[in-house]
Amino acid sequence: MSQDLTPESVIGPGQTLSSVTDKINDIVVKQKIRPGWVLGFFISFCLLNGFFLTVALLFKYGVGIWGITVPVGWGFDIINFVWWIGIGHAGTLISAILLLFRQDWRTSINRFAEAMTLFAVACAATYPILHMGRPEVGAYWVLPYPNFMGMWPQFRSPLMWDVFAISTYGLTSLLFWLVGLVPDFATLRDHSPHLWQRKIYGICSLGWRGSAVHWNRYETIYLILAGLATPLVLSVHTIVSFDFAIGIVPGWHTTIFPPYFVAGAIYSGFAMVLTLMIPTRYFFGLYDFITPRHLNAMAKVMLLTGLIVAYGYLIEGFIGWYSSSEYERFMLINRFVGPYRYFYWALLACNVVIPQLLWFRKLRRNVPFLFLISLIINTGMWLERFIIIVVSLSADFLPAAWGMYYPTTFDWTMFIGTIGLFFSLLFIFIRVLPLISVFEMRVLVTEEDHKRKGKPHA
Amino acid sequence: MHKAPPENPIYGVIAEFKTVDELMVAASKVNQAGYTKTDAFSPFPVEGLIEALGKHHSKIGFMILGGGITGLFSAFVMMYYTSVIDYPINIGGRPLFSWPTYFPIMFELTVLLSVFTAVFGMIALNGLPRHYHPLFNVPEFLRASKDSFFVGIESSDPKFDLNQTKAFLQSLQPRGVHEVPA
Amino acid sequence: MSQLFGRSANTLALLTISVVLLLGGIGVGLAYAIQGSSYVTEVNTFKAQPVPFSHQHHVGGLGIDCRYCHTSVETSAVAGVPPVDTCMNCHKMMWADAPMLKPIRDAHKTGEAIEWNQVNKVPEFVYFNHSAHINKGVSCVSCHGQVNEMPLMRKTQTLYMGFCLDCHRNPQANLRPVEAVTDMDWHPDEEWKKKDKLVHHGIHPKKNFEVHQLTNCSMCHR
Amino acid sequence: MKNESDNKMWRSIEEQEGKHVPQARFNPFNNDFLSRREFMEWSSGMVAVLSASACTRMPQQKIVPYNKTPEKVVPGKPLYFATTMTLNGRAIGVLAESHMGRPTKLDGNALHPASLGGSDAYAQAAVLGLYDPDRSQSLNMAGSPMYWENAAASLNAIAKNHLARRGEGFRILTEPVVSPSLAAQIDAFVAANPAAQWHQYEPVHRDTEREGALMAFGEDVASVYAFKPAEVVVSLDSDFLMEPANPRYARDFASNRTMLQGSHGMSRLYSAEASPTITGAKADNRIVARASEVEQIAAALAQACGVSVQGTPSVTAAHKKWVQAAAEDLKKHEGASLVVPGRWQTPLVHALAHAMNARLRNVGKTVRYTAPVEVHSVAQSDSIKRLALDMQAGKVETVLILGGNPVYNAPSDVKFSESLSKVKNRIHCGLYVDETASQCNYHIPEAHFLESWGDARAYDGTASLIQPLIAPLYGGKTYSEVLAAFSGDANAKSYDQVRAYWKGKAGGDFERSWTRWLNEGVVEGSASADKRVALRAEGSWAKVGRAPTATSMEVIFRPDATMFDGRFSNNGWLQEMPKPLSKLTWDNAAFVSAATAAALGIKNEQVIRIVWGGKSVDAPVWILPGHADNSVTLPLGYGRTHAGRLGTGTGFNAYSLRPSGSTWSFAGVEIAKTDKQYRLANTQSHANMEGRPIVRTATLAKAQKDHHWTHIHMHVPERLQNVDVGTAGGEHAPVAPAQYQWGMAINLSACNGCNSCVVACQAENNIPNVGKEEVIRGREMHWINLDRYYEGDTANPDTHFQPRMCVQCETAPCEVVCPVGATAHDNEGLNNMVYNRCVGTKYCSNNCPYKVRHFNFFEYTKTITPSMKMVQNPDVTVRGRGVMEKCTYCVQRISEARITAKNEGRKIRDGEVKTACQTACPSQAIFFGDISNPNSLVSKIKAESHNYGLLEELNTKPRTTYLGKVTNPNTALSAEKS
Repeated sequence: MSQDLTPESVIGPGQTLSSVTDKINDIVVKQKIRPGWVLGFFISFCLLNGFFLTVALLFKYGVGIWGITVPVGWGFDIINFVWWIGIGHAGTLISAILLLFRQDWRTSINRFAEAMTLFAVACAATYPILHMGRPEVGAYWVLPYPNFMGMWPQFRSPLMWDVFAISTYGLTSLLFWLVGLVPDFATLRDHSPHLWQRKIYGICSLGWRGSAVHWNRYETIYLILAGLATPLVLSVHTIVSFDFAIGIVPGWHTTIFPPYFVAGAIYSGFAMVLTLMIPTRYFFGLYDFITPRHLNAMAKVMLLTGLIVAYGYLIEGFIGWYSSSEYERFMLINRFVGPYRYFYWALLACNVVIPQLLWFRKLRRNVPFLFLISLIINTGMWLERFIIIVVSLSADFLPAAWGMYYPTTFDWTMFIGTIGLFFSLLFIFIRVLPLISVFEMRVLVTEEDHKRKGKPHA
Repeated sequence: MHKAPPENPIYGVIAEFKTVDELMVAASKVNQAGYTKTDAFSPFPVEGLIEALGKHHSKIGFMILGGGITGLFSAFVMMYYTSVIDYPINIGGRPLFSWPTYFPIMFELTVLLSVFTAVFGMIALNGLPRHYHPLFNVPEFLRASKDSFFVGIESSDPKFDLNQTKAFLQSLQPRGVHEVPA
Repeated sequence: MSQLFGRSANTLALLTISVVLLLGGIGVGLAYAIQGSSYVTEVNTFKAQPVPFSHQHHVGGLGIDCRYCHTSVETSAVAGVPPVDTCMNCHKMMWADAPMLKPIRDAHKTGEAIEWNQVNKVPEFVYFNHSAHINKGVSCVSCHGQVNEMPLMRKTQTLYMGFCLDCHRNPQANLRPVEAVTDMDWHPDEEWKKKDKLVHHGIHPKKNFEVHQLTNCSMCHR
Repeated sequence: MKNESDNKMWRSIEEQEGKHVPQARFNPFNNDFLSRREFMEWSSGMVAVLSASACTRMPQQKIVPYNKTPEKVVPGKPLYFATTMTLNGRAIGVLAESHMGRPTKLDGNALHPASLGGSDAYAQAAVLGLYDPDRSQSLNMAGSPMYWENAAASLNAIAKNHLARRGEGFRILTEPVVSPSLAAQIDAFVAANPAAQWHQYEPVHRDTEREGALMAFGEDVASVYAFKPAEVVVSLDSDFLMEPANPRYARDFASNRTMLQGSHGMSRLYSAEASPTITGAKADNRIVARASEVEQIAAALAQACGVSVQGTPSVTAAHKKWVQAAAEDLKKHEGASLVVPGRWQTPLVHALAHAMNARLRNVGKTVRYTAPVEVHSVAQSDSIKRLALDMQAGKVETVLILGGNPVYNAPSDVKFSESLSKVKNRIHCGLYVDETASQCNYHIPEAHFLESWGDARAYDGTASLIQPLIAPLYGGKTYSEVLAAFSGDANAKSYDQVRAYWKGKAGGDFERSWTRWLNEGVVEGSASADKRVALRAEGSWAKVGRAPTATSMEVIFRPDATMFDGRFSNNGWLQEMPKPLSKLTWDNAAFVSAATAAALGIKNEQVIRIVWGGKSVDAPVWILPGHADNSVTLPLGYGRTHAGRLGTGTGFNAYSLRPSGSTWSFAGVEIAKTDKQYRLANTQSHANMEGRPIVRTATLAKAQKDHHWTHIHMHVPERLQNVDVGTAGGEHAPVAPAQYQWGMAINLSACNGCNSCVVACQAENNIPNVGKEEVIRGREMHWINLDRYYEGDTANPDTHFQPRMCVQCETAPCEVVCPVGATAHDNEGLNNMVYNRCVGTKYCSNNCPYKVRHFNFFEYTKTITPSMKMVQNPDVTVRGRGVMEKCTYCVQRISEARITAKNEGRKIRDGEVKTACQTACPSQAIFFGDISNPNSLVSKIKAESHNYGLLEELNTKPRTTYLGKVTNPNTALSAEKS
């Protein structure tokens, strides 16, 4: 059992069923809106409007407002898409895979992580549509519905796989999340101070009443969902990596991509969870629920996935040389000394060198440091996608066709805009939903106090 | 604790307990006593409670399997029909039936339909949404979603007799016993 | 009394769910219905014309051959809408002062062209070639319908891509002897029914292909 | 990085403020940045867009039939007419394609000697000029618009007034006239007004040729070269491959260097030049010599060939070796060799060339002499100078300027515009209200040659008729009609004028021959007869002057590769056409060698100031490998102030420095650095092949030894190494062979990078222009990228050209990745691109190893004016915003041919389908046809042992293959040439 592995507990001492319930629910139903929250929400909302403005321009003038060109047909759009999807992996991973591994420390962070996943996927999902030259038709021509043209999508294209992978992933995460919320809605229904709150949460709770029979079905499907989500989460980034691995471009066409993309996704995902978790923990004083052990565990996961990613870079280099294909070799040299070299060096620093500090237990305990390093890793992972997409395309087979890619203002506003979208959703979430799964905390509390009483669990 | 006039129809009787362990004991007692139309209510899932009540595990797993298989085959049929039968086109000199490229979507649809059956199956089998329920008539029942545990016996149970049943439940040293008006 | 919702709430909830699902279904159905409706396809909708020209009268009644007016149909991509001269060939003498034909006469005097409202049209990115079809025994009727029964010209087919594909996938049904293409009421005789029309017209039979050349993109799109 | 690009973006917005969008200068932010209403429109409108596109109603359209069908017109079928285009005192016969009465495409007339079917970029682009919305559209007299009748009347009045004084004070200024009928008319006019004078001027003149001929023969003759029989050609700073209106030379030159179908030998070209040209690029042994050194080299060569030249030419050691080798080669091939002097060189060089050709017994074999093609050839620099002086002196009361733009392009020292202002009646007839027109008080819009009747002589004197394909769009008049108006005949039609002239000339049945001439586009038997000329004793003229000082900076003037002398300034197709060597668009630049740039410490795009004799011009630098040191080339034809929306403000005006004396180059200019930068739009950033087998080259010797020299074994699995062309698709190809399998072969030995195919493709396929800003972003749309690679040292590198368009891979990587199947194969092996299905993911472009797909990042066509729409090819879809496009082997032509063939119940004949690029190519480098038929020409070509597929190691199985480039350098020299 996990609690034997580490002496520390996943929940602070002296918490009872009612105390956890109140502590978590009060954030939503009792606490006054803090100026900090208002400020944060306001900023993210402004950024969000920057996103809308860019999209308006995009529809008016076309994708030409971006820096993309021939040969570099994909730029920030796809970079951000992959980046967000990657971030969107941690949630499901934490709630599903760790559930299967019976990692009880997941309990206090899975709700939050799942929410983060959803919002990240929402951000990612905007790009596959908006990056098209003709989104007004592309948005539905990629769906296999019988039409008057007698035309169908072309299922050999990785982009079609994306369509299905992303939508499946989005829907699954959403349902997974909602199912987890139902019992907590019931709690809010029964214990909110105001009638209107109770009414609203009441509707959402679907009339959940904690019947043993219901709980039994609930548990069953929750476990099955976890079982399904686990291969799903691995498949999604595998398929995203196919967008490149299926391609013929040197720097794309490689078999290491699926594992290395998945690892990268988890890497960035956990980094993002930390980036968000640490401030939240601080602002809402959730020290008892998000204990040093959580941070430590997440740091370890990052260290591991980081090493896998580093291995990915290594193999890329090795195969590039071993293939003895001059195009592959040139691609490598171009990364190291080409026009975009600084980005590549920065990438190595952010993703490979600096994270090695996580080997030190002391630093893993150092919260500000963890926060900093999580930011660094997020940047690094973004750079990785930049290198893979832009640098590979900018110099491929025929030198006469080579060209540089320069992002424009609108590439940036679009990118920052999605960050705005992400945080706007997150701030709303923090205010209206319990950001820790209450009923699972109750399980934890009972287990804890069984442990204290030394009684075996019934 | 108020007393409902006997002529009023009754949904059942519930007894409230402080801890999981008490609940478990009570549940098995109720089961031994031969009550069948019983149920227990807790603020979080309790392992073994269902067995204690003498009820069976849910069979929803098979439905989900069915959903998954449907997804798998519908995906294959869709792709085969569109790209081989309905409108065959020469795409980059690749075979019309490029089965390896089918796998990703087949997998995704399998998962998707399984998830749908799982979630909506669970909701449906649990008879949700059910915003009105007699149990909510009992003010104390609110604690069921926080820190209290209940065992309930419905009036439709053949062995049910208001006074006897209440007495029986009292014998389990609950925090309290409440009638649930229908 | 701690009930948040009345007894009706349960039925209401189920009702809401089913209504939402129903509306979704209706929405999709509606989209198809509209796209297939004559409002969009303009099938069988009449259009006002400067002169109410009646194919029924000229083709059905007088038995004038299509090619008398649509001269380039056998040689060119476009069938060609006749110039005023063609009308005047006959209408110099007959109905020479019918008020209905005034626009024609005016046009003939002034040299101003007449603006007809187009009835059968494919989008500009579709390159339909009349001569190719006429010379391979595809009748006018297949796309334009029984014009000999049309007092005013109207569309009889959607002319959607789906419509074209149906025939391009299996032309047999729409093939005739070349000399019969403009025959409005031609009926296949026994021996023609038996014949393999594709071979007869030297269209490469489908069995030779996994992909039928007639369904290639480049057949219609450039 | 980011900032830079942002500046670009914002800059372009500011540029556009309050300005009308030029039709081909595309800029999306044409009006306000984003108004409130637009914001609403677009942010809320997406749903509407979606639902709208879900069920779309087609707009009601009108059918407007002819009232009376014109004869021969079959609706939907194009007609072809033979006519003639004139450029730089030469005529080229063209075949114009006309759709329902509007010409859409020009191609060479196979029956015309100057073309034989080929054409140059200028001819290809000329049709766009016809529809140019900036053409002069109103007849203008003393600043107010006017009807032709009244105008004619006042012109007549002026003429009468002069006639009274025998034409005193009346001057006519034309460009060299090659129209016999017009010349006759002018002569008649001058005869009637003996005191009137006729001046001729054109900035790209042939004065040096003329003087050279006078020097050598004592009379002016035109040299007509025959490159077919020439085994050894020495070019003394000549660019005969780019001879205006004469692609025939390129064709003949290429014809004995094909290395195809059993011809295993090839001619050898020696070239000595200062400013790189495509001729130099094709040379087997090229030396870089400063413009002033060429004369010395010519003298040395002449001496070596046995011409007695006085004085000792000073030639560098390296040049001496070249001279020796060339001389020996020339002598070895007496009668089959040729020395071609460049018109940029001194009369002496021309004279020496004549002498050498005479000594080498080439006259009558590889070169023949005829009477000058232009009527009354004159020394044009003097002619314009005299006119200017007379105007200055007030001797001129009326000047009639028929074409040309002297105010813009007259030599800088004659002060033309200043003198012009002293003239009372300044009458101008031209296509545009240009610099000259805007300084004249009378302007008459000229009829474009596609709108007018006329005639003109080709390089060999062959006359051909000009017939209109469309009535003048803007009521333009031809020169002869204007002249007629002077003599009081306002309603004269040049048709009658031309007919009358030729009626006199024609023997026998005039009507019959007239129709034949019109049909064939050539007046047969009109080629000028050979002229017997005797070489004057060398003693009298062959003296070589002193050697120039190697250190003083030389300036070189050349007609621009796309703008020529500036007359094409407002032609979008030519503006955006990358220049053959520099690959620049939309601007000219000061070309210098790398060494000189280093010495001066200047970089690309840095603005320098070239100062000479109190005048100066600022120009951005562009380093051109193979350029002579201590020299700077200033291309003419830019920096116009009244060109139109496109031309005005592009580049710098080199005429402002150009004197009338030494018009092509002179030493002693100062170059001052400035700290200004000027952004140039270059279409190819990387010229190094990185050692990849892209353009595969071999010397003739090697090619003869090893026939499979192009087959480079790369690391490819055995299974993938054979390119089994002919069956569309890979091993599992789902297609049985169709009736035809289309394929293309491009002979790199023949291609000279002249760009004709690029424009031809643009004209045929409605390819939009994108404008300078977009080109800088790398978004040019040309379906043919004419790649230019350098090999060897930058001082004098080998230059390779490679036309790169979609190679129609049989296992196309682009098709597999398209999510909506917008690009797919058809049974005849074409890689179809269905524009209306494309949703614009750009994945296909990313996955295309050849990068031949081009994307409509904006609605590029929205800037096309109504008149420009008329030039579009009705057989090709006009692409909208957000769709990918690429070469389709001119599928519209294939379809037409297939349908015609089917209707006639036969197969498509070999050679019946020609792609636009193939037709246009002057050197016949492109072959196209059915590769499933072993007897088709293209199959035979592809069977050549040195046929190879670009990037074939990727197993893309390209349908377009290349034939390796063979050069024939002199082994004696190739040693020290890297």
